[in-house]
Amino acid sequence: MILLDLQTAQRLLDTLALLLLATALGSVPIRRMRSSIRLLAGQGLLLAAAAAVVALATGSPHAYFAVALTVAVKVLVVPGILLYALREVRVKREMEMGLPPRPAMLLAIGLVIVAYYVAGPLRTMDGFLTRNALPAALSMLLVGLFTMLIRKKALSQVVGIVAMENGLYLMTVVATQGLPLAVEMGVAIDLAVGVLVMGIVARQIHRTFDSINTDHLQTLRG
Amino acid sequence: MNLALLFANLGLALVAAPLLNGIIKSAKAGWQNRQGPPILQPWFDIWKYLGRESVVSQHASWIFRWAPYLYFAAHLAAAALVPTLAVVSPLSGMGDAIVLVGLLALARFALALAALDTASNFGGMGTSREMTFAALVEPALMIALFSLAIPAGSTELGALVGDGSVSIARLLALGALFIVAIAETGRIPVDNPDTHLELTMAHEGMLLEYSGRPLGLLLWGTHIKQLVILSLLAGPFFPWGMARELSALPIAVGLGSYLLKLVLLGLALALVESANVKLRIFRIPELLGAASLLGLLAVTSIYLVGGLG
Amino acid sequence: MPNPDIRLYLAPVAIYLLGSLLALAVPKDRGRLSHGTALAGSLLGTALALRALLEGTPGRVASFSVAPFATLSLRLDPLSAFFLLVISLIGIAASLYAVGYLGSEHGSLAGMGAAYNSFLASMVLVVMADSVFAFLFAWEAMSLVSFFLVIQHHQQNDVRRAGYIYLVMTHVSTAFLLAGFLVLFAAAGSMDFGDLRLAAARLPALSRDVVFLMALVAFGTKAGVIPLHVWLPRAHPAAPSHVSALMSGVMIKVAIYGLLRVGWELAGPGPAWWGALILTLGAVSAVLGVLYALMEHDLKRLLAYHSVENIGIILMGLGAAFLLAALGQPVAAALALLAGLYHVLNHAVFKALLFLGAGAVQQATHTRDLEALGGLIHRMPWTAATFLVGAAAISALPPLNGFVSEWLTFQSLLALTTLGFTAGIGGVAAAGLLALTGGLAAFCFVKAFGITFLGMPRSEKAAAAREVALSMRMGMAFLAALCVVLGLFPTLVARLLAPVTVGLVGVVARPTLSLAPLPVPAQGGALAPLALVGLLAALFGLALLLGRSIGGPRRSRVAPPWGCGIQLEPSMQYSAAALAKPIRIIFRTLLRPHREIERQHDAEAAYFVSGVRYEAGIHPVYEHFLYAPAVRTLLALAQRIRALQNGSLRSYLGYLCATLVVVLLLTR
Amino acid sequence: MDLLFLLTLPLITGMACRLLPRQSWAEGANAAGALGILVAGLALAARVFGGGPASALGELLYVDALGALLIVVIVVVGFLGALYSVGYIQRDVAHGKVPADQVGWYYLGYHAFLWTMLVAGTVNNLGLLWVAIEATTLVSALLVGFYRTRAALEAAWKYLILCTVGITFALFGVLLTYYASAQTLGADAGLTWTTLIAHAGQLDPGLMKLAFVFALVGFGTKAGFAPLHNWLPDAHSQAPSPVSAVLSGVLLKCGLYGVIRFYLITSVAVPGDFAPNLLLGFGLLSVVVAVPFILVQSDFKRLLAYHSVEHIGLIATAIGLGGPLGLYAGMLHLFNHAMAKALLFFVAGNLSQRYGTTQMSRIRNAIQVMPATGLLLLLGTFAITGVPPFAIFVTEFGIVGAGFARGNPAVGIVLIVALAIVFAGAFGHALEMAFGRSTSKLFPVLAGPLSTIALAVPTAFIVLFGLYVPPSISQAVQQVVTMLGGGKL
Repeated sequence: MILLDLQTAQRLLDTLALLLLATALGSVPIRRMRSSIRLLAGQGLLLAAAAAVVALATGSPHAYFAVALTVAVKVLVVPGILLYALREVRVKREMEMGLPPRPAMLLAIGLVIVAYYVAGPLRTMDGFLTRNALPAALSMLLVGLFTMLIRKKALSQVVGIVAMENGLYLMTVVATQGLPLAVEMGVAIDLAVGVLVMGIVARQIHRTFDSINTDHLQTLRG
Repeated sequence: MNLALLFANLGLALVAAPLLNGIIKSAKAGWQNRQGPPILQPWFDIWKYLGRESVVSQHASWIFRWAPYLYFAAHLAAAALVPTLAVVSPLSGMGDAIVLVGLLALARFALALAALDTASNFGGMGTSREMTFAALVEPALMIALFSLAIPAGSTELGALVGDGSVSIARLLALGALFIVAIAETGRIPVDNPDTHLELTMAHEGMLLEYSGRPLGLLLWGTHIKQLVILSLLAGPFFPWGMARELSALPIAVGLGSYLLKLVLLGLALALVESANVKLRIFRIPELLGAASLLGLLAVTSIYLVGGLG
Repeated sequence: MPNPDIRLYLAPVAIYLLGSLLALAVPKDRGRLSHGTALAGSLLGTALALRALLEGTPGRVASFSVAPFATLSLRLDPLSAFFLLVISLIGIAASLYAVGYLGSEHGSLAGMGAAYNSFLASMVLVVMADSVFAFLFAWEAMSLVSFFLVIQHHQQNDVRRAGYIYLVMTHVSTAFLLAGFLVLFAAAGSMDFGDLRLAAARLPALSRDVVFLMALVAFGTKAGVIPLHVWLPRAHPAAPSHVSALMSGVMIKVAIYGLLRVGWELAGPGPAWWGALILTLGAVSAVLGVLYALMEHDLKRLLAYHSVENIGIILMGLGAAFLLAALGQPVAAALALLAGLYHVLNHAVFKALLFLGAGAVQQATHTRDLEALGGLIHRMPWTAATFLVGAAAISALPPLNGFVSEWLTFQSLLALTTLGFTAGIGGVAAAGLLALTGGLAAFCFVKAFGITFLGMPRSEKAAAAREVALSMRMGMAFLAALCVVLGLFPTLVARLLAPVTVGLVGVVARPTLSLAPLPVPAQGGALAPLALVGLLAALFGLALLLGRSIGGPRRSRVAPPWGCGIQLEPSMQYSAAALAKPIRIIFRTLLRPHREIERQHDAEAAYFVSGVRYEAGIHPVYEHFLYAPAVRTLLALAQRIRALQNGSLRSYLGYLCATLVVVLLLTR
Repeated sequence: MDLLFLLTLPLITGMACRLLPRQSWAEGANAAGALGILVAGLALAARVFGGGPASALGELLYVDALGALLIVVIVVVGFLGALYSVGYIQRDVAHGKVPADQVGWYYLGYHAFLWTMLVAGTVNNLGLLWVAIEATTLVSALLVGFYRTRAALEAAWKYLILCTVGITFALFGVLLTYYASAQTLGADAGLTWTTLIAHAGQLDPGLMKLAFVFALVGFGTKAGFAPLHNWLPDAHSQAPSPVSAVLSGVLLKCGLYGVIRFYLITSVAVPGDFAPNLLLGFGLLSVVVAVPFILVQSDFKRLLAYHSVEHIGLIATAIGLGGPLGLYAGMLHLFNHAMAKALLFFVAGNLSQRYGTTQMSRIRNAIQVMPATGLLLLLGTFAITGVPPFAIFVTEFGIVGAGFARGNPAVGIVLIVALAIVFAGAFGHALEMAFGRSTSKLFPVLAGPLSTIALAVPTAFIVLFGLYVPPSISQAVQQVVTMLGGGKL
């Protein structure tokens, strides 16, 4: 049952991609951890919307399932866990920045330009991967990485990784409507184990160092 | 190789070398307004020493004992090499100018070791100075010899003898070889053959521990070396009168002219000795360097001016 | 070919390798077994080399594929055979000597025996290598095993340092060699020397120049050409003496082989400037090498610097050969090659002899410091006599072998003078420098022999010295005899070298060397050492006769030497430093000597000097101005780059981000 | 069948080691399991090299020559590491560095780590390849942090974050590839390697370029290409030595394996020198960047880690250069380096336990303190720096030669210079450690028979392959070369 014609879907997805791009950029100057986690949830919502557009346009049950999963994981579970962790470790709410907001923002915009420069000219117009979708996904990856490297707290780095994965997710949703089943399962397991392992190591670090400021992790040099 | 010439050379060296030294000494004395020793005095000395008892350092070894013989033999061999009466070397085919230099080095090496053998510190001092001068003389000597060898294309001693024509190159080479001759014969301004003062002596320092027969042989050998060096000047630069064929008359003329040239060169040496003072030891390298430079200039002028006769 | 079984030519290498295994398998062996095996290998190698040179060489001996692109090919041509001869001859003496010498070494000799045998094997393999891979393989193996021999006494800091500098310099030089080889390989598409030779002929001149320069740096380093020599005076003395003999006598000659093989046979002989460059380097190395030797008071370091000098002399001959070949004078080039290669053999013989002698002195006195030696001729007559032969030979005194090769070198330089002004002046200047070198070398060995063996012993240790073991004396006597034989029978060596010069320039060198005086005066200067010795002996007899007939029977008595009236003490003797002092002053601009005198005054009466500390030496110019700045710069740069790994995860993420961005931008 | 056996055995072994109640039983299970894995892996490789690619579970698992080469490296180094672990962990327990109850976990982690790598080498799907490689990070991070010291945890954290971020980019590359294949081949083609390589020519070059860049940076982080290598010295130096050996000898090659898979598709899909030049660039940069860190270094295991960067760079350079010579030398180098590095890390393990430190300034006179280890230290150093008669000399010679042979002498010269300086650095450190006088306090260390095997086998390989590469091995390498597009040598 197709409820949306392709052209409308494309226009909607294009808009959503731009909005996602805006949230990614918006996360750069944010100083409060809580706000940046909320922004992540907002990104999740936009991703869910994108998934919904795809679902309406294709009508496949798989796609509807994806919408539900997105809402659950990207909007509720992951931000929830992060907020929980934020309370648990009782760190200062303010994030220490390695770079003042203004130049950081300029650099982030530079990264977006790079993304457009590289991915813009590719022939991707057929299907749901609209003109802005691929560059937006790429930008989200790069900007996510960028937020990791300007922030000092271990938790904010995890936030960055999640932001990067949101970029990947956008790509998955609009370009390929998901991965082959085996791969999708593998990726999911990896993600789960990854979170687990990071949690284990972070806990041990917290126990040993009494801090998760990564600037304390600088004894191994040269 | 020519046996007759060889024996002539050997005989001349044995007999005339001490005489030549006597002449030089007399001439020096004359120029200094002294009445010098008789011309035969070197001969008398050698004769006397050969019969005297020899005193040997208690630290010395067989090197001390045999070095004088080798010194004497090597110089005598060198004397056999140089062309004297005729324009060929008596030992042509057996050795050349480089061999001549080698023989002189061999003799010096033997004497230097003998001087160290006694444990006397005068020996060490003499060795140190003599070997230093020798090292600086050798390039000058070799370059000068090369400048003579280039036109002939050969280091054969007979080939170095020119036809007596005068050229820039020859004059420069003569200058170089003359300085070498002064140094090699141990004369002022390089060394002083008459002194036994530790501040000044080089060659004599090495002889200091010798007495008796070995000393006699060493003196004799030194005289022969002087003769060899002067013959090396006489032949290539003043070839007039040298026999170009081996028959009686030219040889006789050669003998006469050879003896005359020796006396004249000896007088020149004496003149230089009388007119100069001994150089400070560390000025000597400059003099010897000048000799090398003269030799190189001689070579240059061969190529630029167009050769010597 | 007259050799039905070419595999026989592999036998020396096989025997050496067997010796290595034996040494490891029988760790209790005190060197007899392993060095006995090495002796057998060397004897066989000598026989095979002589046979190959006299009866014709077998060509390709073996080929073994390590990997599809890496083939170990071996070949014996006249040039290889000649160097095989050099290696094997010295191998005989060093192995013989080692049997007695190693008796005093502490600890297990298994490693030493294995390394020693492998060292000989690797050198043989280098000269037989016929492919790039084989050459580099053997070349590096040679450096590696000799390194292990050098650091035998590794507890001493300076030994380790010597080993480090040695191996690093030779490895870096191998890198140059590798580059040179690969330039040829790129053109040939094959690693076989035969193919490289063909390809080199088609290469543009610039490429061949590159190959030549790379080879020159590489082999120059190994040979110890100034200023690439700094490892040599450290490493050679650090090794046990029979190894020093091999390193100084043979290994650096293997570099000369390499220069001829690569610079001449594969890529050359090249334009005239190659020869001029070699000649210049040779002259510089010869003069500076002997000057530094004169400044040394460590017997083995002194000998090591003489290796630098003699490599210089060899290179003067070879440089003249390159030059003459480039200027179209094959006959004269053959003569110059003969001169250089003859000196290769000669230097191998007398330098090995001298190092063995130094080892004997060290074993007997436990010191190498000249200032602590003296008077050994009375206690070690055999060592003294053989050392004297070596000293006279290296000082180029007739009628020993050093004189013959220097004579040939002078003749080659004279041949240059027929080729116009530049070559002529260069030749004469080189001859002058060669003469200077000869004079200084004679001085240096008067010092080395005189201070070590003559006079009074300058220390207790020297006074208590005893003559060394029989096998050591045999090793030295063998080499001393060779010095004489090679000096008296030059025609023999010329005959052995005839196929070598034919292989490289196509003609046989015909210097007027003879055993008997020639009936006709020769055109280019002639040398008949045997006749000359006859004459010298006759005149020596004449001197005896004259003395006796004029003076009667010999009379002598023994007395203390004249000491100006005071009792002579050993410390009053002229010291090695004092002996060489005039040279230090005359050449001070080159040598940059320094001196420090510190007087301690008596506490109560300041007039009295209670002690004097005197320190003198020469500034290590190359280390100071060439190597130290280079190393400093490199290390400073490294430190700066190391700051990149600053421990900050955010920096690392930044690198990741930047890398990605850069690569992405490159993608478009 | 052997393929499935190979993939289940590590899991069984690991679980057995964890569950068996006694330490000695766990050690026995570990050794026996490792031997089984070795035999199964070699048998599989022999089958592949003898009779062409093997597959199982439909087309899910697929092993071709390249995969077989990786499997050989995994099982050989894995086996040696397992043997070496026994004595090593016993001594760690004896010295109080590791609580006795953690030993089972160690072996479980070790075999799980092997398993993830074996999976990476056998899957026929680029997506699953990604999953497996990401899994190697997760498992090995725990092993890196095994000692729970500050430094170990720091290393583990950096390793985890850097590799996760890197691998995220690789996933983006996988997605792009998937999109490209879906566009032209239809959604069914998916990410199956055999399909992709067969139709690589039809894929959109622009997309594949981008995909390759992301895969290269992503898997390259894992492979340790400079300047993405920063996690590597930390992780290698802090992990237990047998794990370091596997990290360096094998894990990096798994990352490289990922790169090569994408490289093969891309070099077909994108005409021209795009992909080779990128690999060449990263390879050269890695070699060059490693140099100063080797030249000036204080920690032995970090030194070895930078050697890994250098050698991965060499292999990448070889592949980038291409041609039969470069590829042959590069692929053989992959194995040679694994052997030499395993040997050196085991040596480092012996030294660090004897001297109680990995600081090189405190390790002296090893040649007399522990003669065999000291000798192997020198031997390994000469081997890793490419001195004959050791194996790496042969392959480095080939790689540098390939630079000249492929008309790229500048590459060859850069390599020659870098390798020469590397030698000066590495040899200097080894010389000081092996000789001199020792003043440090020494800990008692007893070498067991298993450690002896672990040290002897790689030594034998690096000596043997330096003197003679048997034709069967040569032929196997040649098959890989053919797969990578190089002709017959």
